Formats: sequence, structure tokens, C-alpha cells
Amino acid sequence: QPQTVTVTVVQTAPPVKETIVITPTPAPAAEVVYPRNETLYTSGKQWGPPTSWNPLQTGAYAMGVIGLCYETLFLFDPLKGEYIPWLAESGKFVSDLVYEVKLRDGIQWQDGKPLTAADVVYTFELGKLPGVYYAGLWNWMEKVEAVDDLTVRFTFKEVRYQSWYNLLYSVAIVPKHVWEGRSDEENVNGPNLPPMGSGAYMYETHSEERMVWKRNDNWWATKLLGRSVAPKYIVDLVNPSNNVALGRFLKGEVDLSNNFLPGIATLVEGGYPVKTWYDDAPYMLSANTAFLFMNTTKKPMDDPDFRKAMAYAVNVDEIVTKVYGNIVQKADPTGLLPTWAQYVDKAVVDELGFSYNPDQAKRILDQAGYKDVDGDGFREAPDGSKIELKIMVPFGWTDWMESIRVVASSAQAVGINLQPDFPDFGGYWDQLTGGTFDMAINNFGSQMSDTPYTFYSWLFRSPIEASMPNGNFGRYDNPEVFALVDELDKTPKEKMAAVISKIQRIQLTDMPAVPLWYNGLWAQWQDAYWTGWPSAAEGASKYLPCTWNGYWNMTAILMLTELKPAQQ
Amino acid sequence: MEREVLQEVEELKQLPRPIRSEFVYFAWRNTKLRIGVSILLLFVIFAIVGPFFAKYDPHAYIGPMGAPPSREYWMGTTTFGQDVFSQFAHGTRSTLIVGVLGGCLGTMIGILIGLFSGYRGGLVDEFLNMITNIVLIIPTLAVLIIIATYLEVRGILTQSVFIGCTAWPWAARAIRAQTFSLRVREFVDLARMSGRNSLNIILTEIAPNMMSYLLLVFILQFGGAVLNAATLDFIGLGPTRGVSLGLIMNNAVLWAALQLGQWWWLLPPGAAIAAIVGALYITNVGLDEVFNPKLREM
Amino acid sequence: MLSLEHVTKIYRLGAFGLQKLIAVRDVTFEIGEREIVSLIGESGSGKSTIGKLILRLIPLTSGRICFEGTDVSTLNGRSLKEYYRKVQGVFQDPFASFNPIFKADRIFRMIREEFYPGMNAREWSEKVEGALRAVGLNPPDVLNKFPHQLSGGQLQRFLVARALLLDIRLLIADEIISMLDASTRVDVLNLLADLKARGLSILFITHDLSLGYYISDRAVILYRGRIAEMGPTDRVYNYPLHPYTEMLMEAVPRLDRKWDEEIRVEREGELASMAVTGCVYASRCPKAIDICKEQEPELKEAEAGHFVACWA
Amino acid sequence: MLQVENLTVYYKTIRGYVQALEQATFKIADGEIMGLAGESGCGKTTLGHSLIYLRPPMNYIGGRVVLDGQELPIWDMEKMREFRYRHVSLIPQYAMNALNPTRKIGRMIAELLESRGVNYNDVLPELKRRLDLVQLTHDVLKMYPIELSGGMKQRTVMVVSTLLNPSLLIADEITSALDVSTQKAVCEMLVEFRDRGFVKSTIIITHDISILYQIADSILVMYAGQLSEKAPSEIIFRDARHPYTRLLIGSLPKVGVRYREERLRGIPGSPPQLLNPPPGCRFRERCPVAFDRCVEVPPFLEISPGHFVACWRAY
Amino acid sequence: MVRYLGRKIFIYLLTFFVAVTIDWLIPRFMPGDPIGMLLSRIGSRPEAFKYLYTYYVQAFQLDVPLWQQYVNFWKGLFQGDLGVSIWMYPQPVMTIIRRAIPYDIFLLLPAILLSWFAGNHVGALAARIRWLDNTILPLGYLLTATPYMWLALVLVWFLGNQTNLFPIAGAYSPQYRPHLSLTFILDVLHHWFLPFLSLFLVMFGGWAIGMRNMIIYELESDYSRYLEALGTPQYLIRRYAFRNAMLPQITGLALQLGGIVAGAVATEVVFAYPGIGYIILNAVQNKDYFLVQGCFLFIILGVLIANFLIDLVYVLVDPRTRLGMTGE
Ligand SMILES: Nc1ncnc2c1ncn2[C@@H]1O[C@H](COP(=O)(O)OP(=O)(O)OP(=O)(O)O)[C@@H](O)[C@H]1O
Ligand SMILES: Nc1ncnc2c1ncn2[C@@H]1O[C@H](COP(=O)(O)OP(=O)(O)OP(=O)(O)O)[C@@H](O)[C@H]1O
Ligand SMILES: [Mg+2]
Ligand SMILES: [Mg+2]
Repeated sequence: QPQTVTVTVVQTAPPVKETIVITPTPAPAAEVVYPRNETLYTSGKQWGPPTSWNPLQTGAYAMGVIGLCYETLFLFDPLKGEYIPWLAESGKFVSDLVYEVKLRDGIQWQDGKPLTAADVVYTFELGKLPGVYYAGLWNWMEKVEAVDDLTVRFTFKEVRYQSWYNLLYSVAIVPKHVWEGRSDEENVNGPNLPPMGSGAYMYETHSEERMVWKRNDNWWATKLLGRSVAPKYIVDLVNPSNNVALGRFLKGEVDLSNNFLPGIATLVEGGYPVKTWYDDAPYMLSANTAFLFMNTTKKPMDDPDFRKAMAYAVNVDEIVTKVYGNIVQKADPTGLLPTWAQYVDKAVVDELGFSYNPDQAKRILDQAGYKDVDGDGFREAPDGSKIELKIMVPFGWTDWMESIRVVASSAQAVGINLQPDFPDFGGYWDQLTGGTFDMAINNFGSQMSDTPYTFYSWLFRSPIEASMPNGNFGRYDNPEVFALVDELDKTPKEKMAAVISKIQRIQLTDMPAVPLWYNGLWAQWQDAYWTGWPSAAEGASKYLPCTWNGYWNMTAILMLTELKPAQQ
Repeated sequence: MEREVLQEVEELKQLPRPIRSEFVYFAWRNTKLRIGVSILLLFVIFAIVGPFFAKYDPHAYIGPMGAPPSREYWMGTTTFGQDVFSQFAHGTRSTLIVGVLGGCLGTMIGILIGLFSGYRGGLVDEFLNMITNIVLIIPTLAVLIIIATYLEVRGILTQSVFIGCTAWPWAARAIRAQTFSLRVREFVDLARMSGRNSLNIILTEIAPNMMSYLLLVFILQFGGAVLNAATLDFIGLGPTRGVSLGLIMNNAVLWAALQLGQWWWLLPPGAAIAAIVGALYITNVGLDEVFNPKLREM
Repeated sequence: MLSLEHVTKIYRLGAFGLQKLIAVRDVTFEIGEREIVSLIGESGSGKSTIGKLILRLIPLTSGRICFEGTDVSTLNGRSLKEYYRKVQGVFQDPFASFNPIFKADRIFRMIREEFYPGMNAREWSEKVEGALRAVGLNPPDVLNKFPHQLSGGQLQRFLVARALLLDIRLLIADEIISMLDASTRVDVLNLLADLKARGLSILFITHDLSLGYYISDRAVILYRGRIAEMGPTDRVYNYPLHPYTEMLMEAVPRLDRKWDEEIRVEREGELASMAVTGCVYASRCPKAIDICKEQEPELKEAEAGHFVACWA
Repeated sequence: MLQVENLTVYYKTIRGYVQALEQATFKIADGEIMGLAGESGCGKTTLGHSLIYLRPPMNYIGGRVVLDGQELPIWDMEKMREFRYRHVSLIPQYAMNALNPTRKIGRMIAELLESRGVNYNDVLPELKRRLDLVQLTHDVLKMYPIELSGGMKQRTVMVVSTLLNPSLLIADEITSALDVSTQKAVCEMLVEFRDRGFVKSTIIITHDISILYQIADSILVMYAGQLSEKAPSEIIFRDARHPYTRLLIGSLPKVGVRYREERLRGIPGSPPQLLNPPPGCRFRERCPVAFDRCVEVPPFLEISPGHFVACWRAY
Repeated sequence: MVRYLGRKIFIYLLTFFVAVTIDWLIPRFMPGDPIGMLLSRIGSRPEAFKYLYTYYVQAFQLDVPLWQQYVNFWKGLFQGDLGVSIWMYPQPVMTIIRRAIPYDIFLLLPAILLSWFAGNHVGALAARIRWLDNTILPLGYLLTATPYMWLALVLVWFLGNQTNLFPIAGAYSPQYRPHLSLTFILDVLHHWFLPFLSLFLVMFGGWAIGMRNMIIYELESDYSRYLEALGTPQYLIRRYAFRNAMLPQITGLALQLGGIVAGAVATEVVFAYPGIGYIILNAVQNKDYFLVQGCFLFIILGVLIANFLIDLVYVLVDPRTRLGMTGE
């Protein structure tokens, strides 16, 4: 058992108690090994040592905390667009403002206590604490109450369908009996070690280099759903660098790698025992959209014509084929991921959509008055002032670095003086959120999810503030589109298309940011120890092979239940 | 690495008074010097003319992707289809520039601090000595990492500057010791009795006497700068624009050149750096032998 | 003309100067017009230090050095330059006095740049040649050469010639002949004598007693930074009052008399510390009495112009 | 008994041979202290070193050295090793730095002796006796060289160098760095070593001729690589035959002589380059009595017992 | 001796103070907002962003004036508290460093000592054996001149990936949990070997070259000549020369040992070896003031202590230094 020591770290107000965890020093007795054929080795999620196991700290928690350990009421299958009841047996709006969830009977926490409605109520009420990621919920929710042991009733002031369904499959239910004894402070900001949830895996150990999970042999799903997980252990390795990740993968030390591995296409084609979702280009599923953000508060990016010209100018195909070696796909003009293809308004795209066309770009620029007056090969602004722009990505993000070289030379080809720039991540982030950049690539909020609302609320984040860490980096200020996005949130799924169509029209007319390509759901695996991997192939399961945060509850946990030990 | 060699220079107790013809004679007879200088010259010439032979923009995607060396692409192409030879030619040039600039700067700061602290002695010396010690204590590479992150845009010039700014303490120490022994020489007193001021004396009496020594120090600083630059490039803190041998290697590693079998991308730049720096070190030893009659072989 | 009054020099050694070394202590003597004073003492007795103090090459710790009535430590900038116009020095090692990588006549150029910036080239070269001839050199033979192409004697004369370019009144000659060959030595010595005849005063620093005798009017015997004895040369040499001087006189290898086998020279004190109370010579002195160990003897005038610091 | 015949040693340099020692022929009797004098660069050190330690850039050109009837293989560094220390020993010019700075002196001596096959403990009583003789405490054996003063180091080296009772001792400029008082002490010790039979013959190299007058039995004067004159010291001072010797002696200042009373005279001119020196007597250029015969090298002839001169005018 | 020590200690303390102050200043002048980066990594949702931002700024005491931060820093330092890491929030810096240092020692100590030992001996041999001089020395130069990372990568590729002889990253196989058993120890050694080898190779050349040159100087020195003139056999002269040539090498060794704490950034990055070097790089990239500061502090301490020890050791092994000490 790990030893938990509470130490007062900070003396001045506000006094904060931090739980500092001393890693359990294993008794140097028996040899503890995670046998290769009983263990699933993964990598690709963790870029630093695991430090948090708190499901409230989205993004910071160690690999698998939500999914393997803590579970959600529903899962969401993005490929089918379906919610899969998980802890919940069912859930539905019983009236306009009341949603009722029925829990499965017989779910147990890993410590043997039953999981009941009280836990669910407790979890959602945690959202009243500032700092919890679903704190916004309580702006439009009235109350949550346990009707009986297995029924939870949510009463809203106003229903925000998109946000609500999103939370249904992303809020992990935590055990009230463990959490209520701790301070709010600790619950929100503590590392929560060891985590104790209801999921298929229990905390085993962790170190600087890895996170180890151990199978929960009493997992409820085995009894209730007949699903079980085969790997006795899951060891997730911390990535020191892509180079090491590839080296390890090639040595067969990793079963499932969610790293971006350059040249993976070469390896797949070259007959290495490496598998990917598709065995041909683009090899990977698409996970998010890389946007070219332009700072609309600066000249000439404040000019929609200029922005549109940029959209036509960028040679995305070169990025896709040369930089990525075809492991990514060109983005749709709307930027919506393939899983959201149904929401793309074809008519609008046919009318306003763009594609690589330097001549068109030049034409637009010429018409808008951007001409090379002084003959240095670069265009000047209509008022005659020089244009010298920079496009940035963080240093070391190699694929993006190569990509903006292409973007820059594309821009130069149509006469725009655009130079690539590679500040380190800190500088990049400061400029991006502070609105001092010219152009930049970013994809942070465009992740795959159950609703394009998350995508649009990131792309058109409002209001415009001094610091914009959560999207709309270009500070595109258009109340009309902001209102539409808000409306989208309140719109039920079946009525969304109309609202989205309006948004897309504005988007393609004003072109605040240019969608370039879809980053892949980097995933490559090998069969040496585990088989039963999902893939696009006939007969294979279609769950996401991904260990990243937020993907376990997008069916990756189901992928795990399909794995079988390889015949040795 | 560089330090050990410097240390040995520090051992050089007394500088001979080279008679020019003698210097040339021994320089020419010294195999180490001949080998070192030839290799260096080769690279310098290549750095000067190489880029004119490079047909392509080093960053442009012009060829097949990941092709091995061929008649068209002398050193093969990168994963993206860039011509490795073009990169190599331009990279050699900027690597040498960084080496020379960084080496010059390091030597220069070292000379200034070393001369002043050695000539002035007393509190000035104590103070400068402490600064030198502090700069020595703080781990160079770590500081370079920090400085590198300070700068949003890094060019080979800025890189040279901050390499030079952290590499000087050894030079300063060595030069200080030399100055100490020179400043009590009687010709310095004579100059003072002629009414010369301190700066004048340092520059016209003391410094010229250390020329051979300074040359040795510079060569070591040069080599050190090339290696430091390569390491910085390698950890991803190299110039954000342009190309250097270190950056080629960095890219090759990031794009897994070796694992994908593209040895022509990673091996040549590393070998070239080893050759350049090795040649510098060998030249240094050769020169040392030439300057110091004790080490000459008759 | 030049007077030293209670001159003390303490070197500070080590980091932050926490250690002290008393190189010269409470030294008082004068050099008159047209006088050659020899400063005699064993190695490390502070002879060169005194020379350098006079030449303002190192700062004084305490006491006063006056040249023609002005305290030299007050000089700076212009006035210091004026001082150097009148007072110059020549040092022991002729080779070390020249910057080996430049031609030897550079020392003349330096004088011209600093002291005669206005003088035209011809006038200057005449002046230089005049000075070279005055020291017995043939200008075409020695000009335009590197130091290593000249002999020690030539170089030493070069240095004297350099001093002559200025209108010097006082020359500090610090062991200027100890590195020279016996035959060349004499020439340089004679040169000094000639200079005196031209009206110069000379402080002749040496450890060689016979040379001191040959050239000087007055002798100052230094022992460990203190004056042991001083007075007219023949008095000091022929009737030494201080046991140390006596011992020295005995130890000088003479050509007219073999060493007296009976009088055994006391070995030097083995690493005796500088900081002793009483007479510094007491530990070696055969005639030491109790008081010598306790109190430092003052310099007393034993006979006219002949001073000695000894209790005996 | 040392016999040197036609010993010629050159330095090899890039510009040719420096003819530093030309046809040296002389003898030193047992018990004789011979002073070797001459101006700087005339080849004194070269002669001294070639008897014990002839190594590049010194080049053996010709001649024989016979010590106690045995020829020394001076041209062979390795073969010479056996003779060094036991038969020929050296107190070097650099005696101040001759001791390994990082070894205690006693330990160094022990290792030195063991390496020559001599048992340190056997020699220790004698060593201590000799330390007493030079008035050093036995504690020096437990000290590092840095802890000793210059004179002490000098004396220590003297003891070390003579410990095996060599028949020839070469003392190279051992007094030039010392004060008059120490100088005298050291010189007296050399004499004493001879008197006690620690060494048989001694060569004292110095440019301070007045010291030689004090202790040397005979003096050999060299000029520019050639021997000029060898004679008992009294004769050198009172009745020298070579003009160089006479001029040299004449230029020495003496206590009791002042410039006003007796003006000394130097020797005009400067010695010839030893790289390609002119043929014949090398002093010819500066010699006041030179004549046409002097273009031939004068032989080093014995003109009276123990008095050798190389000058056409002297025969 | 006591005064000498006292003075040294004073100077060291002063240097320590100044160096630590600089150490404190450096990260604070790094551009970029550490909390912003922390949050961007945490990927907090917009709803919680503002709250967390102010929360963390307060938690790290970045809201108090600079001078106050400085004072707090020293106060913490005396209590052995270096603050909490931002990168590995909420672990205390001390814990992180303490965990990493054993790896550095384990990797660098043998590499430094062995390369020093081997380098010195081979260098000494090269000083007298011609063919060695003509083979090992050029090799040594080449090794010291090789960009370290490149050498390491080629080793990894060849011995790790191509021939599969050695693991390529980490301190031990992920299969194991650290424990005391032969298999585990062997596994650890197996992982240790490549980084060790790469360090050894590069350092070895430097030592060998230094030693060779120093020996040659020593063999030319007066005491060697004197011994030779007394017919001492070569072996003794060489032994003395070796011993004396060793002294400067000891300084070098001490400095390297002092630098152990600094780790070998390059090695640890290439081999993903979890030492301080690896942490420094990450700490800098993540703007982790406290961690950078803590690492530097240890490095400064390491170097200073090593220097100090050397000063002491030197007094014992080299009598020449004793002179300067007593001031005679
Ligand atoms: N720059 C210096 N720093 C410290 N100590 C010094 C310095 N110069 C001289 N000393 C010391 O001062 C003392 C007197 O030195 P000085 O050079 O005056 O002696 P000296 O009589 O000229 O000796 P010598 O005959 O050897 O030239 C000596 O002990 C010397 O070590
Ligand atoms: N290593 C050398 N290479 C070339 N020439 C040398 C070398 N050593 C000495 N010489 C020359 O050989 C000649 C004799 O030198 P040596 O050292 O024997 O003179 P010396 O009489 O001992 O002089 P000193 O009194 O200065 O010691 C000199 O002309 C000198 O220039
Ligand atoms: Mg233009
Ligand atoms: Mg002196």
C-alpha cells in the first residue's frame, strides 16, 4: 500500500494542503515481474512521468485513469455516432427539463462496495466546486437527486443538449465513500493516489518511466455484460522521444503505440509486422483538425479576402504526401472530422468551399489591392505598407515544423512574405493565447467527440478576452456566429444541421481560420503477444485503438475486451 | 573534452621566441599539423565552394523521398525528398561560421578577462576570478538550454554569441596565468617608465607575446564551439532558420533516419563534425609541438 | 636630490591579500647630486623593491619618497611623465627588458611617442644615434635588429641609451651587470662612471660587493628589508661595523686573498620567519647579546656619515 | 684520473651544426679540482654534459674519454647509464629544480638507490653523516623539496650526487644563484668532499672566476668552443699566457679597486658565432696580438708542467 | 592551515551565494508563463480555467513581489525545501532530485572513474610506445571530437536495434519492478551498459590525450633530467613522471565528479535515462522554475564541494601547494 503523507507546502494564504505521495518502495523480496505474455505494453499518452490520478484533472491524469479505473455512465462510439450504456443501463429525458439515469444493478467498486445513485449524485455535485471541469454545468442545472439506489434524476433550468450528452459519457463517477472524507481542496487538486474506481483495472504501481495497471478480476462487466479483459497488467511507458518510442516499438517492447512515428507508412509497406487501422493510406483514423489560425486583430489578417487567399494558397497536398508520407488526410473545407461528415452542408461547401489553387489566391489578392509595388517579389498592403508575416509552431514539433515550411513557401509562391518561426512551446503558447502572433497552426480543441459543438465552441470561443487559452486564437469577433454556437448547444441532435449550416456559411465566407489536414489517431500495434486488434479490415472490431485521455470512454475500453493472448 | 586539452596548454610554462623561419620549418615537418590543417582546409574550401555546387534549395522537396545516394542526389535525399548534399554543403558552411564566431567570441572574452585580471591583479583579479569560477560552476549546457529558450528566433549568429559567452572561462583562466607571468617581465616595467598607460601596455606589450598561445586557445574554442553547437542543435535548440550539420542530424534523428535505413542522412554530418573538430584538435597538438621546443622531435 | 624617508613596503599575498610579506621596512637614505649610491644585500633583501618603489612601479605602503622636494607618490598623469623624464631605471635581465617579438629599437620609439611627439624624424634619429654613441655603441651595427640578435651587453647599453634620451637626473641601475660576462661587465660599469661624470646620480643595486666598491661613493647594506649599515664606501668596506657586513666582507671571493679557512661562514637561517622581534640578524649573529633578541636596533650614526643598526 | 682526447661535440640545429666543443684534450688528476671558466656560451656546459649525459640535440662527433683507465661510451646513452652516478656524477645547473617536487627527499633517494641496485639502509648511516657534514638536519629526508631553501636544496643535491663516491664530479654553475655567504659555504663543501675522498676529480663550471681562485687547483679557460689555457690557478692569475685569459683576468673588479684609481678594461668585440665559426683560432678577431699564423688552429700544448696553452704567441 | 581553510571556506561560501542567486534569477527571466503552460498541459476545460490559474499562481507563490520570492527561496533552502515542481506537479523538487541522483551516480561515476583510469594509463603508455601513440591517440582525438549524441545514437542503432544486443532506453526493463535479485541486477546492468559505453568512449580519449602530453612535459622537466643523468633506469623516471602528471588530471577528475550531479544531459536524453540531465532539459522546456533552480543548486553544490575537496586533497598529494598556504 502506498503511504500517504500530508504536508503543508505553502504557508501564506490561502493555506493549501498538498498530499504528497511517497512512491511505495517495494519490499525487495520476491521478484515481481509483469510477464511479457500477460501484459499489454502501451505508449503514446504520457509525455512526462505520471503525477496525477485524479479524474477531475482532465488531461493531467495518468493514462487510463478514466476508462480503466474510473468509469462513465455511457460510452460513445464516434464511428457509429452512438452512445453505449455503460455504468448506466439507460438514460432519457422524462420531461422537458428532467433527465433520468438508471444504473446497472450489481456494479461494485474495486473495494467491493456497491456503486449506487448516491455516488453519481455526489460526483455531479462535485461540479459545484470551482476548478472542476464540469463546473459550468451548474449554470443551467437545477439539481441532481437520487430517486432510489439505481435511479438518478437531473433537473435543469435550461437544457443544453450538446453539453449534457457530452458530459454523460465523459464525467467519471467517483466513489462517494472515499471522496467525501477528504477536503474539497484535495479532491480538486490532489493527486488522488491510489485511485479506486469501478473499472477493469486497479492501480498497481508507477514510476518515472511508466504507469502499471493490474486487472480487476471482479470487474462488474464480466458478470453483467459478459465482457472481460485479457491482459493481467497494462504497462504504459512514458515517452522520452519519438526516436526512442520508435526504437522500442521496433524491438517489440511495445504492443500498442499511440505515438506519432515518422515513417510508419514505410514500415507497414515494407513488411514489418506492424499493423495500423487501414493497411493503406491514410493508415490512421482522423482524430482532430489542424487549423491555420490567423490573427484577425492584425493587418492584413483582418481582411477576409486576405484570409481566403491564404486558404487557396496553401498546398496541403504537399504536406500530406511529403511531410506526413500520406498518413494524414486533407481536411474538409469546414474542418469537420470524417466522423462528423453528416453535418457538412454540401451545398454551402460547393458554393463557398476552397481548394489548393494558387492562381485563385493571386486573383483574390490582386483584386483586394495587394500588389507588389516596390518590386521585391512580395506584395504590399493596399495602403502601400510592407507585409512581413511569421507563422509559428512550437519548436520540436517536427511534423508541424516541416508543415509550416510548406505553408510559408506556398504563401511566398503567391507573393506573401511569410516566414516560418519556431519558438519553444512556452513562447508559442504565450503568443497564441496573448494574441500577438501572426499565423500559427493549432488543433487543441478539435478532438473527436460526440458533437461538433465542442469543435465550434473551440473554433469560435467567446467572449474575446486578454488571454484566449481555450480556442479562437485568431480572436475572430463575430457576435452572430457566437450566438449560433450558443444556440447549437441548446439544440437537440436532430435539429443541429440547420444551425451548423449557418455557421458554415459564415465560416467559409469570413474564413477566420483555415482547416488544413486531419491529424491521425496515431495507432500502431503488433500481434506478437496480443491479437484481436480492431481495424478497418473485414471482420475486425471497430473500436478505437487509443490510450489517449478521453478515448477509453470512446470505445477503447471495448477494444481491450476484444484482445486475446497470441498463440505462442 | 575541450578542457583536458586546454589544461595541457596551461602546462605550457614558457613560450619560446619563435624565429619565423624556424616556425615554418617545424610547422612543415610536423605531421600532425600537416594532417590537421589539410583536413581543415578541405572543409573550409568545401564550405566556401560547396554551396555553389549544391543544385537545390536545401529545404525544398525536390526529389524522391528517402532515396539512397545516386548520381543525381550525391548524398541521397531525406524522408521529404530534400537533397542531403545541398543541406550538407550549406550546413558545413554555417557550422564553420558558428565555430569561428563562437570561438572568436569565447577567445576574445577570455582574452579580455584574462588579460585584465592578470595584469591588474588585486581586487580586480579576485572579482573577475570569482565571475570566472561562477560561470565555470554553472553547467554550460544547461545554461545554453536556458539561453536558447529565451530567444524566439535563433540564428547561427545568436547561437555563436551565446556559445561564445559561456565558453570563455577556461580561456580566461589560461590567459590569466600567462599574463601573470608576463606582467612581471621587465619590458612591461620599461613600458610603464616610458609613460604608457595600462590599456596600451596590455594591448601592445603583453598580448602580442601570447599570440601563439592565443592561437592555441582559439583553436580549442573553435572546436568546442562546433561541438557545443552540434549538441544544441541536437537537443532541438539550434538555429530556428537555416541549416547546420547539427540540425541535419537533429532532423535525421527526429525522422528516425537510422531506423528507416536512411543512413546517408544521419551519418555524414556527424562524421563531418568529428573530422572538423578532430582536425582542429590535432592541429592544436601539432602547433603546440611547433611552438614548444620541448615537444619537438628532432 | 632623492630621499627615502621611513619607506616600508608590504606585499599582500594570497586571496584577498590576507597574508603579508614585509619586503622593505623603515628604510631611510638619500641620494645626492652626482652621487653613486650602491645598494647591497643578499637575494630577497628588498633591493629591487626599493628600486621599483622609487620608479613608482609599485605603490608604497608607508613612508615618503621625495624627488627634489616633491613626494613622488603624489604624481600622476602628466607630472608622473615629467618624473620619468628625470628618473629612469635599467633592470637586471637585458633580454627580459625587451619584448622579444619586436625589434630592439622599439624602446626608443616608445620614448619618442610619449615624450617627444613633436620632434621630426631626422632630429630624432640624430638624437638616438647620439645617445647610442654615448653608451659606446655603433648605431648602424645595432639598430633595426631583434633583441636576440644582440648581445646582453649591447642590450644593456641600449637601455642606458634609452634613459639618456631623456634629460635624466637619476638612474636606478638594478643589478644591470649581473647577467653579463666578466669582460662586458666592466664596460657597462665604466659607462656608469662616465654618466656620473656627466652629472647623473645613480642608485646602483647589486649583490656583488666588489662591483659596489668599484663604482660607488656611498654604500647601503640591506639585510632583510632593513638597513644594516650605510656610509661612505671605503669606510663601510674597510671598517665594517655591523657583524653582517663583516661576514659579507669575509665571504667575498677575492683575487688577492684566499678565504680564511678558520672563519666559517654561518649557514643561512633555515626558513626563519620574517616576523621576529628584535634584530633580524640576531639568529645568525655570532656576537648577538640578549638585547638583540628583544629589541630592534636603531640606525645610529657611528661616525660622520657612517650609520649602523647594531647594539654592539 | 680523467683523460679527454679530441672530444668534439656539436649541436644539431635546423641551420646546421653548432660547433660548441672542438677538439678538447685535457687531463684531470685524482684529487684535482679543475675550474672551467669562460664567457657565456663558450661551451662549458657542453663539455660538462658530454662527459655524462650526451643526448640530442648534442651530437657526438669524435674523441675519447677515459676515466680511471676505462673508456666511457659517452656516445651511447644506454651504455653510459652504468657509469653514471657510480663513476661520473653531476650537480646540475638547475639544482634548485632537480628534486622531484612530489616525493619526500628520503624516499626519493631510497628509490634512486634501489634502482641502481644499492640498498638504501646500508647507505643511510653514510648519508646521515654527509648531511651532518653539510650542516643539514636529518629531517630533510622527511621533507619535500619545496620546504627547503635554495641553499639547502643545493646542498642536498650535492650530497645525493656524491653518495656513491664517483671518481668524477661535474658541478655546473652551482654557485651562481647563491648569496656570497652561501656561495662560500658551498664551495668549501666541495673542497671538503674532495679532501675526504668522496670524489676523486671535480670539474667546477662557473663564470665567476674569483671563486675558482678560491678553491680550484687548476683552471681551464675556454673560448668559443675551444680550449684556451689550462694551468694551476695561481698561474692563471699571475702568469697566464693566452691573451684571452689575461684580458679576462684583467677585467675582474677586485675589492679595494675603485674606478677612479684603476680603470678596468673589458675585451672589445664579441665572440664568433659557433654556427660556422671562422677557421683558426677563434679569438683571433678580438686578439690584440693576433698575427697571420692565427688562421691555423693553435695546438693545446704543455709549455710548462701542468700548463697548457693554445696560442701561437705562447709557445 | 586553519586560516587557509577559513579563507577558502569564505570564498566558497561567497561563490555559493552569488551562484545560487544567479541560479535563482535565471529561470525567472525565462520568457513564458509557467502556469499557462501547466494548464495547457492539464488541458483544463474553459469553465475551470480562470479559477485554476489563480489557484496555481498562489500555490506557487508567484503573486508575491520578487524580493519576497527571493527571501522565501532562501528560507525554504535552509529548511531543505526547494518548493514544488511545476512540471511534475505536485511532487516536491527535493523528491524528484533525490530520485534522479542515484541514476546519475550509477551511470557517471563508473564511466568517469574507469575512463580516467584507463585513459591515464593508456596515455602514459602512448607517451613512450610509438605505435600506440600513432593509433590510440588519433582515435582519442576522434572520439573527443565526435558529437556525443551522434556517437550515442549510432551505438544505439548498431548495438541496440541492429544486433539486438542491448536495450535502447530506460534504466531497467518495464517488465520488472525494482527489487533485489540477480535477474533484476543483470537487467539494470544491461540497460546501463550502452550509456556507460558511450560516455566512457568519449571521456577516455580526453584523458588519454591529456595524460600523454603531460607525461611528455614531465619527462622533459629538470628532475627527470637529473635522474637520467644519475643513470636511473627508465621505469623509475616514468613512474615519477606519471605520478606528477597525474596531479592536473586529478583536478580534472574532481571537476568531472563534481559535475556528476549535472548528469549528462545528452546521454540521458538519447538513452531516456532518468537522471538529472534529463530532468533539467524537461524542466527548462516546461518553464519549471523550481525544478530548474533545484537541479542547479545541486550542481553548484556538487562542483563546489568537489573543488573544495580537491583543494584539500591537493595539499596532501602535492607539497608544492603547501607553500602558498603558509605564505612563507
Ligand atoms: N610582486 C611581489 N609580490 C610579492 N612578494 C614580492 C614581490 N616582489 C618581491 N617580493 C618579495 O619581496 C622580497 C624582496 O624582494 P626583492 O625583489 O626586492 O629582493 P632583491 O633584494 O631584489 O632580491 P634579488 O637579489 O633576488 O633580486 C622577497 O622576499 C620577494 O619574494
Ligand atoms: N640545445 C641547443 N641547441 C643548439 N645550440 C645550443 C644548444 N645548447 C647550447 N647551444 C649552443 O652551444 C654553445 C655552447 O653552449 P653551452 O651551454 O655549453 O655554453 P656555456 O658555456 O655553458 O654557457 P653558460 O655560461 O651561459 O651556461 C652556445 O653557443 C649555445 O648557443
Ligand atoms: Mg514588394
Ligand atoms: Mg632584485
